[in-house]
Amino acid sequence: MNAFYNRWLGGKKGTIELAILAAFIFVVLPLGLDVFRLNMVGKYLTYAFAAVGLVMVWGYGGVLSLGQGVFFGIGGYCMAMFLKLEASDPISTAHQTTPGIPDFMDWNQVTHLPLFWEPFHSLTFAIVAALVLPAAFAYLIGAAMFKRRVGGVYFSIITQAIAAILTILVVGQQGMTGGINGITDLKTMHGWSINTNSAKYVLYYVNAALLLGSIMLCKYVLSSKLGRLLLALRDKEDRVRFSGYDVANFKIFTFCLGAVISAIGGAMFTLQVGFMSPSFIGIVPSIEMVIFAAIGGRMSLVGAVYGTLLVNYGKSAFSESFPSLWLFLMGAMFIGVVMVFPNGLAGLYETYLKNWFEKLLSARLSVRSNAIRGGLPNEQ
Amino acid sequence: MDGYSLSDLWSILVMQGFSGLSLFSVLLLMALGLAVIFGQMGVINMAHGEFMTIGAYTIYFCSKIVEKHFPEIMPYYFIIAIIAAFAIAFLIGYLVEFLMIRHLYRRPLDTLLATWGLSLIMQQIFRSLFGAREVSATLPNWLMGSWKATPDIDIPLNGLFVMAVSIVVTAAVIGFLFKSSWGIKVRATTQNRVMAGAVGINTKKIDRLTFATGCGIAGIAGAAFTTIASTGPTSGSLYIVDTFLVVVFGGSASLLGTVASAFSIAQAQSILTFFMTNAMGKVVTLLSIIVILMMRPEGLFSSKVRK
Amino acid sequence: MSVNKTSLRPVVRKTITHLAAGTLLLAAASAFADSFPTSKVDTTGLAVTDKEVIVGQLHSSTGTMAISETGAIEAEKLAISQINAMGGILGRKIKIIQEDGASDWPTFAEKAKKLLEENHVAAIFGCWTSASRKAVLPVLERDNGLLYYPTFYEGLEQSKNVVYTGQEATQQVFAGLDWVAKTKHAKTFYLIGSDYIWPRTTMKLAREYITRVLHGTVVGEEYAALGSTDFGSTINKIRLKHPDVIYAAVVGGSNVSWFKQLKAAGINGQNHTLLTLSVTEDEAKGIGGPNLVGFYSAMKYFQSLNTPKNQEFVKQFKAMWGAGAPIGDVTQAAYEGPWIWKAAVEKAGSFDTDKVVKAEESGTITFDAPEGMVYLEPNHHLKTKLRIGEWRADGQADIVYTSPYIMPNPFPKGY
Amino acid sequence: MSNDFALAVEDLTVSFDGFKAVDNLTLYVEKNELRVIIGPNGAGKTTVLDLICGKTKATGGSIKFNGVELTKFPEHRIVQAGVGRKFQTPSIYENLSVLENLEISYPKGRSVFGSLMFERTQDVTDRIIEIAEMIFLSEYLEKQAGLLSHGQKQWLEIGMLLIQDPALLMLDEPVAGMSVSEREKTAELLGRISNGRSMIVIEHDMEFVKRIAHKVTVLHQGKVLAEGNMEKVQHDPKVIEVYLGH
Repeated sequence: MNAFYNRWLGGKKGTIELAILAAFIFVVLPLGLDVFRLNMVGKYLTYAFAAVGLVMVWGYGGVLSLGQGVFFGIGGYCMAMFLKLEASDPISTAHQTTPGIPDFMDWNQVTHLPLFWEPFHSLTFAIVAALVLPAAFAYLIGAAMFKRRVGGVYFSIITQAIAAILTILVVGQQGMTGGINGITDLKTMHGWSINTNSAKYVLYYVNAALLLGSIMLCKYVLSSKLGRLLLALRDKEDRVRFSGYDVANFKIFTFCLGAVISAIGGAMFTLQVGFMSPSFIGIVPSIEMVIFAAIGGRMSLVGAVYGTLLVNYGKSAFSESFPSLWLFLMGAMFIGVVMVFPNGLAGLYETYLKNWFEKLLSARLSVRSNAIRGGLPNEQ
Repeated sequence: MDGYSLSDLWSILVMQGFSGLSLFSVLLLMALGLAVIFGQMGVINMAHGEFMTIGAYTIYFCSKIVEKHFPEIMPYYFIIAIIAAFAIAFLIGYLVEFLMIRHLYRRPLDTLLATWGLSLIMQQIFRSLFGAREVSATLPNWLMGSWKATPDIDIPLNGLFVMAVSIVVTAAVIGFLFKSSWGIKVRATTQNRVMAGAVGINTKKIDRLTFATGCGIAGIAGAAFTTIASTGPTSGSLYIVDTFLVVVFGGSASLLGTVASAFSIAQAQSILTFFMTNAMGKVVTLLSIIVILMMRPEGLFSSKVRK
Repeated sequence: MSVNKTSLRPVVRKTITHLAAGTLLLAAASAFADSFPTSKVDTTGLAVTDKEVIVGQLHSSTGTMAISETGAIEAEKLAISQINAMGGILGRKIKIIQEDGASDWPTFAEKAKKLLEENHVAAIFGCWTSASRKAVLPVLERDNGLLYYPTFYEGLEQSKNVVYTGQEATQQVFAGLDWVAKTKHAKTFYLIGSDYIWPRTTMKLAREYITRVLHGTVVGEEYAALGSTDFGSTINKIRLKHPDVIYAAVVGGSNVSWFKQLKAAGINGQNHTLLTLSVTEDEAKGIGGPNLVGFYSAMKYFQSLNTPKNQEFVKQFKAMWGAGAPIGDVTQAAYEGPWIWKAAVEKAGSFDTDKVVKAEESGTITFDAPEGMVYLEPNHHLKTKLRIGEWRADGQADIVYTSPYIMPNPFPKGY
Repeated sequence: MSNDFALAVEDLTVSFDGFKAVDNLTLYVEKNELRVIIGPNGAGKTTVLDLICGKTKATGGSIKFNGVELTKFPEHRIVQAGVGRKFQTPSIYENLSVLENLEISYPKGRSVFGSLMFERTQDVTDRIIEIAEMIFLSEYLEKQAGLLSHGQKQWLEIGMLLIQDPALLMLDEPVAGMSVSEREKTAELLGRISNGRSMIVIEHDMEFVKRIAHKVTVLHQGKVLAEGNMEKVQHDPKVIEVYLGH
């Protein structure tokens, strides 16, 4: 129990952080928003997966991936392929030249379901693929780059180029991928309609629970020796290497972990929004995910969630009333987080609110002794 | 390829060769400014494309003024406008270095993010100033059309022009970097900032000039591009990935590498798109670059240095 | 479109205090509204009051598509302001809530959902790309909303919740090919398009039609990545094949590069026949008139159309949006949206979606548009003519051919 | 024959763009020997350590450690084979505590999943405390390493190597920047830890060298100029010339 408290929740500080976040997304938001707005928040929370992944990869792993959208996209496409096949049963596609295949294939003169689509008839396979494919792809990229000590800006540029290539590929192979339109018109999952209001609530809560679970998983990883090794790596990579560690493996692991977490977000995105398109794979969404993490604080897992919500709320609010101002603001955020407040919301909290907040807490929680001290110091 | 006469094939070969060369000059021109900034200063300028757009809009703006007020200089204005494109991009680059970049040296990832933000802001400024629609500058007649080398071979004049511009600019950059005192100072600063400062080089000034020059070259590139492509608020962002790949593929610190990499990428892409579909040609080219970069992360040209 | 006779009858009861001349029309309108009480014209909780009906406008005003969608936004606003000036619909003024799809498909879906579920708009005028329409479609069908979609598109779709005021592919393709085969004696065709669903579908139709009906040959078919600006290799392939006709559907920024590079390669209206499906006056402005001279576009509408109705429309459009604004095919089709909706609502005597749809499917809705009379067919598409325009250096086209009316056929058999 | 030595370096060469930083170097270190390498700046001393620990890849030659060829190994394998190396400037994790610095260096849980599962058991804690005492830092276990004095940082780095119990320990200028009393303690420390393992130390301070060295190798321009005990080397005319020449 103690180990769970210290490692999965992150001790007292971490538990409070998580509890507040959980209260916010499990109670406050569903109570305060109608189902339409809640579904929107649910969509934003799927981006938060990518931001959490980036906190691990960029904040702790020290490598900036500008291709996070690739993994988000793979996760989303795996789910979309399953849902599309279910939506393309021979009866509802009877008017097509080839009934029983997805509509976009029919439009593109494809007459057989491509082989790699076949296994996606199974939900289990789709879910496994949504997790394993991004991990495998991340492993491939990571192994190729980190084993050769490619890091820093080279890594960023190459991951960005990969995002660009994949977009061109998906758009170009539209008979198999749906092209620029993406895979649309998804309806049911094993006969359960994903579009009803009750489904929206269910999916929202599943999504929120998965998000919290992912954050806890990251906390567990960070509280282990591996977490301290990541910090050590950012400080003195050579020392770690000459202490007998295969440094590349740790970076690959972190990169894969970030990829898998992003992919969960992508799969949940497809379920909640009802379609998937290449516009989430490309350069722009990938770099926007970076700004979510940066605004939250690049070293703060819960911050990433708040950052994502804040930026997206701003985007939605501004694009309704001042669409032209939004790009200025977005640009200013990028410049601001590197020049003015490099630690994002988490940094602002640490500097301005923390003392006040802790006083408040210690008054409330003074009954509980802080006897837990003496375990692992969890300050980061 | 049966069914075609030998002369047909010959003229296609010539024109295909030319279109590869012309793509080469396009890539080179785009990458040159970036190579100066990234190679010499280690700064990642994601707003590079937007500096190109500045150049393109300058041409558009000049062409409108000339068309309206001085139609008699229409045939010559383009040359002046290119110089104006350089000057404006240079000035804005100078300003950007002063306000932003100089605070971010040694933090390349942060520069990357900040300049991305800058590019968003610049795009919106373009949109507010020139509208969301794409525009086209009115070009002098001598730039349009083609030169009929033989009855079967048409060589595009704008391609020749872009090629000429990129040769001139490349020569100028290499000349400045290796022959002028500014170039020596730039290279000294690149190699050892502290030492350069100690021997009395004003490294801050050198940085600012280098950055501004890189931006200015981007401006020229953008200007030259108006002869082959359109100008819109976001046209610059189309080029950014290609441009970075050219520079990284060439080995970031080597201008010669940039030239070689632009040449090989252009030829590969040009040939592949002739035999495959356009999209697949591009994918295969980019993918080969990535694979080669993974095997040889330091790029085509780079030297082993004792650390 | 005439104002109802009853509206001219002086009405006193409600408007006794409003004596200014300008309010007369309003007074008349509210009288009109009296005969259509809100409880009757809106039984599904739409945003309809006694004085007002709210509609949504959903286009991209930012992002890459803003370039194309601006004209549609402007035309819809013009139509709505004209309808309002005439007294509105069923005596109610139209109020617009404009949302920005930001060139991003999920944003379109999200905003459509917002318009329908939060604002309860009676109709949406919007979308431009097929991708955005595909994203919005499930939302429309679930919430039973109405969309008026202005772009010429690939067809293969017919939703009861959408009225397609642009042409579907068969309307744009077949008559144009007939014309070029006949007047230019064309036998060989080179097809080139941007790589996405619309050009692909269009070219599929074209290929079938060329080989089966025209007994011609397709000597090349090629798709360029969206946004690509290098056409050198493509142009060389075209030269090698010597086609009688270059048949093009390249879009966006690529379009500009495509035409500039054609011109630079010495391919122009004098020595080649090029028929494009993707150049309207909007694109012509970006491409530059001199680069287009002598090439042909197949569209249902050109700004230069010489009819009093169109000249009046052009005048009004320029008065509202400035003399520089070009009017392309999609802009005109977008202008038709609010008018078709008005006609359908008035026929139904209700704003209820189901009743409006029923009216639309009755086959009796028509509109005397700038392009000429258009007929809304039960399959939600318009029966229109096709025109071939030959481009001039000033960015306008001379109409060289007008087809008879063409029935919309979104699901062509055998293609 | 090289099997008798702990470390056998033979014909080792590395060149950077034609410049031979280490040129056909041959060097043998016996078990339990403490070898000191001296030489003027640029002689290639640090490069030799870099080559042995794998930081720099050799152009030619062989490095055998207890009979195992190291030149083809990646760095972490060389460490795992029992070679520890301290860098010239203290290389510790400034943001972590002394305890965490030592813990990270503890030779368990070196794989990704091993490190995820790693628990701080009693054995680990005992070992950390033992080492901390040895390097005079037992009172500073909770202190952030970045706040230690320069000398303490040097000790910490040595401690981080000791906790791995390497069979060959290589130290690059271990007393640089230390006060006189710290040097004393360090010399004593080195004496203690050289028991049961081979050591290579690079040092400039001749007094210190005299105190600790079993055998001295003088490098010059990437080659061995002289080798032997301190007495012999100090009187070698070639060595005198090289040192005076600089």
